[in-house]
Amino acid sequence: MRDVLPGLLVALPLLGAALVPLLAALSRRTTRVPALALHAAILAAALGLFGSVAAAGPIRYAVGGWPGPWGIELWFDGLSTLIAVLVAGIACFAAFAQTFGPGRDEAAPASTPLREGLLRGALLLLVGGLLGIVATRDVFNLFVFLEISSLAAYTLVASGGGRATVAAFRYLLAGTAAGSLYLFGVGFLYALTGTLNMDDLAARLPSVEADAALTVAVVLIAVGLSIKAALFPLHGWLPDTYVYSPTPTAGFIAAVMAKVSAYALLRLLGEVLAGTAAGAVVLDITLWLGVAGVVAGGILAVAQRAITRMLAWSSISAMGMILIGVGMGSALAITGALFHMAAHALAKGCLFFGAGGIRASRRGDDVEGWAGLGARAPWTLAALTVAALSMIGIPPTAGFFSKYYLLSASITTGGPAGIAAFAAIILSSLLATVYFLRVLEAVWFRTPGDAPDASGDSAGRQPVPVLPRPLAVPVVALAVLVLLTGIFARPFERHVLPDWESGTARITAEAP
Amino acid sequence: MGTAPPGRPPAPGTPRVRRLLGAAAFPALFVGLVVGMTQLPEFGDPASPASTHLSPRFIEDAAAETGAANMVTAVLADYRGYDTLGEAAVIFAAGLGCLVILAAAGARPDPPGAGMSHPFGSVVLDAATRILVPVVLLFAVYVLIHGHVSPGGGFQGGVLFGSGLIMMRLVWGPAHEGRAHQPAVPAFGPGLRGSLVLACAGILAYVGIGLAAMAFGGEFLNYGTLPLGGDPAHVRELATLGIEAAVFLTVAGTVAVLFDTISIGMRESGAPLPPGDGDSA
Amino acid sequence: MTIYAFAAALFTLGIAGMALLPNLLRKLLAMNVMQVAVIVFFVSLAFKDGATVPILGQGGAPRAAEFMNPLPHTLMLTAIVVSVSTTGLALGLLVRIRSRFRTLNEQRLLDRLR
Amino acid sequence: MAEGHLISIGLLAAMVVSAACALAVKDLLAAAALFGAFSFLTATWFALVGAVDVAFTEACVGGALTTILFVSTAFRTGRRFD
Repeated sequence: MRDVLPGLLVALPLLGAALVPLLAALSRRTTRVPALALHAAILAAALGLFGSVAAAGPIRYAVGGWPGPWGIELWFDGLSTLIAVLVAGIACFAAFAQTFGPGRDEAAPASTPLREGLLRGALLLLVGGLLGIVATRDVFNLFVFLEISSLAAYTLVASGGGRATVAAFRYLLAGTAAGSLYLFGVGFLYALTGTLNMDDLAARLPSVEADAALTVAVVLIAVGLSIKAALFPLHGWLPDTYVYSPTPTAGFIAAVMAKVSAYALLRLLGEVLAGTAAGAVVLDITLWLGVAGVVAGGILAVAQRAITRMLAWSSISAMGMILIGVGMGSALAITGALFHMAAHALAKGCLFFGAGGIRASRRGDDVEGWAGLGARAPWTLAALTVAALSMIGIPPTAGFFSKYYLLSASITTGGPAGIAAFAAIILSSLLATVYFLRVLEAVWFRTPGDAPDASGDSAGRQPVPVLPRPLAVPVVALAVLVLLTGIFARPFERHVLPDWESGTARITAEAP
Repeated sequence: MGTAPPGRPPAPGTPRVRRLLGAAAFPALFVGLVVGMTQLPEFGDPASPASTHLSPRFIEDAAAETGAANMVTAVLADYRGYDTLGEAAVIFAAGLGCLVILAAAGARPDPPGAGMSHPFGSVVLDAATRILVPVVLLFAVYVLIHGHVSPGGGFQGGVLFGSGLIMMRLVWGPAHEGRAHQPAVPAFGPGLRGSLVLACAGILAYVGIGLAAMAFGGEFLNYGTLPLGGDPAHVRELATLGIEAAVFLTVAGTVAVLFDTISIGMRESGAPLPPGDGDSA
Repeated sequence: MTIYAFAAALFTLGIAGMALLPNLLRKLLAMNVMQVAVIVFFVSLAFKDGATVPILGQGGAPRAAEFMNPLPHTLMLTAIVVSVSTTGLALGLLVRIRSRFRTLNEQRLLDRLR
Repeated sequence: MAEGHLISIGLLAAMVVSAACALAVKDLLAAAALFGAFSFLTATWFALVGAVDVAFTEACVGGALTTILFVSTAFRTGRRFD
């Protein structure tokens, strides 16, 4: 299996991305079953790789049979398989929501089997792009898959119609600028080393003497990927994109899209460019920007009235937290960053599926609209509460452990940076408490009396469910996963940590 | 939008501040880039890392290893065939996107005469197109097949083929309403659905070749393992032609989709656009 | 070096245009200029004095010094495709925005969304 | 080095100028046409430095396809906007 799964993992989504629209175009029938089957198969491949890597060590896979640095290599270790499982798993929920849910604003155009097939194809393409980024060991190939995922994401965002189109256009401008900056940086690296393979780069970079050129390269790459990862001053595209996307898209994009870019940043800055002087400086800057992002994102989240927009700003805060971990760079900090990626992806996916669904069932997007919902739909709201508690960082949810790791890492890092990181993480929890408790209080302790309630009880019509079932299933499942990830935090740590240590050790050993 | 989310409007820009910031940032970007560039190897230096590290193998061994005299084709389709699959997926994504955004909304086409959708109806143009289009289409196929030994390949051929389709649409109107406007000219070329099918088939063929290589025990896209007979370089040459053809299909289909949706397209209302601001001139 | 500086100039021109021009269609033109700049940069990395185009002619075994570096050329073929794809999708969005909001001016668009 | 590449530098300068003009000119249709010119200059430069494949592709894509798409969008959305 070890020699087949890597190929399948990257091939299946692209296969599906063409197959599903083809079926939709030819048969004019619904493509629900093949799309869901493909998502399940991709998740199975990702899980299989995860297990295989955990059992028998990392896998290097030469696509086309050409070994690196001549061909393109894929590289699977604890880190990449973890993110792959996360992407493939949440994609399954998004596909489920996309398939069965209404999940679309009324402004969006009417749905036809062909259009649904195209949207399913776009989701598969997005998954394929993200998995490609996660798997690749080649800096140019990373660019190609970055663009695949971006184009698919623009499509899915724009499918909401109306304001979503404008959000998608702004996202496209930011994303393309980011891609070009990154590619320019890759050009500098190629001019200096003559290679594109990450291992080869890491081995050849220490002997490069052109410091200024290397600095420019590192800065270009870091800025490009930071835009994609929504690092604080470069986050402009994020709020509108998350708020106006159709719900299945918003849930998926908010959960994993920026995180995969953060993963790429971690790979490049933390591993490949770590040996260079410029890389170290840029990592420091990343840390400080992360601190700024955590604080600014939290404060702006408190200032929002619309719940989805509040969640979007809280995502910016969370991305800052992840980049604090990346910036600190110690094994403990990386574990924290990864854990936060997982914890935040599960919790934020859950919250966006929930908030989008509640918005779509015409209860509005503000706290008043949510008043008293806890009594009407206890299970789904309990699930959303679990996710919110994880965002705040209450044990035993996953969010507690990620903050715990990051806090311990900031103590061991010490110095002004460590203190700032420590303070920012604590502050973010306080701010998250403020903005989530406001909602939770309304949900559980207020009556919907004065709230605009569109359920139509007074008119005697069928009450609209708080959350349609196609969205309730992902919400509850993700909340359960948030709890499970928190409870099984220790095995997780043991699985990922050794790989990272041996990885950095390998690279520092290869550097003379 | 019954559920228009309350809250602030999307990121109100303050143009003046942004302009001032920009005025400072962009010269800085330029200076930074140039300072970095002073330390790069000289333009044309044969001893630069880029020219000495990987490329000698691509230059000296490509013909023997892949059977392609055009080294760019060898690297594109074989050594870095996975990139090329990604490239095909990128343009396919653009086609999907335009279909989702503009066409598949169950909308009606523009009324005739809007935008560029109306045929020109000139006899000279009509006659010239009748001669030119077959030449362009034929040349596209030549570019595809000859890409092994000369510049060209699936992508360029596909764009040319797509351009031929665009030419017909420009002169005779779009495929799906060609007959109505110009009864004398048979509507030729795939409609939107047909173009989409072409594009999907291309991607499927590409991934299919890659998966077939896996079925015969190789890595994904390792054409060398395909049982096509002959020496490995020859097998790789044949498979390369296969994937170039796949790219050709994808690109030709997508180009037609892009042109149809963007220039002819469909609108939600089916009504012509009322003039907007500054539209008077 | 002089050659590279032109790539830097085009890149700056493009990215500044994307940020500062008010019209969305113009922003896309600028975006294309920016992408072409990167392509110019890569292609200039492939140039070797005294070498010829990377296509094998008749004659004996090729030597590395005789041909341009084919790798950047390959990469840039892909980059060109990426740029046309992005432009195509962006133009699709643009047509849609124009038909819905009746303007392509960024400021007026933002005012209308308010 | 620079002396040996005078044609190259001249072409690059023309590219920068045409790009700047394409971004500055009032009429969007003219901007799209100037962008076509920019693409063809670029393709010529690629051919000059030995990147024939890239030149071919840039001519097909930048000079033809992208320009057609821009022109038809300008047609559809109106030519004069600011």
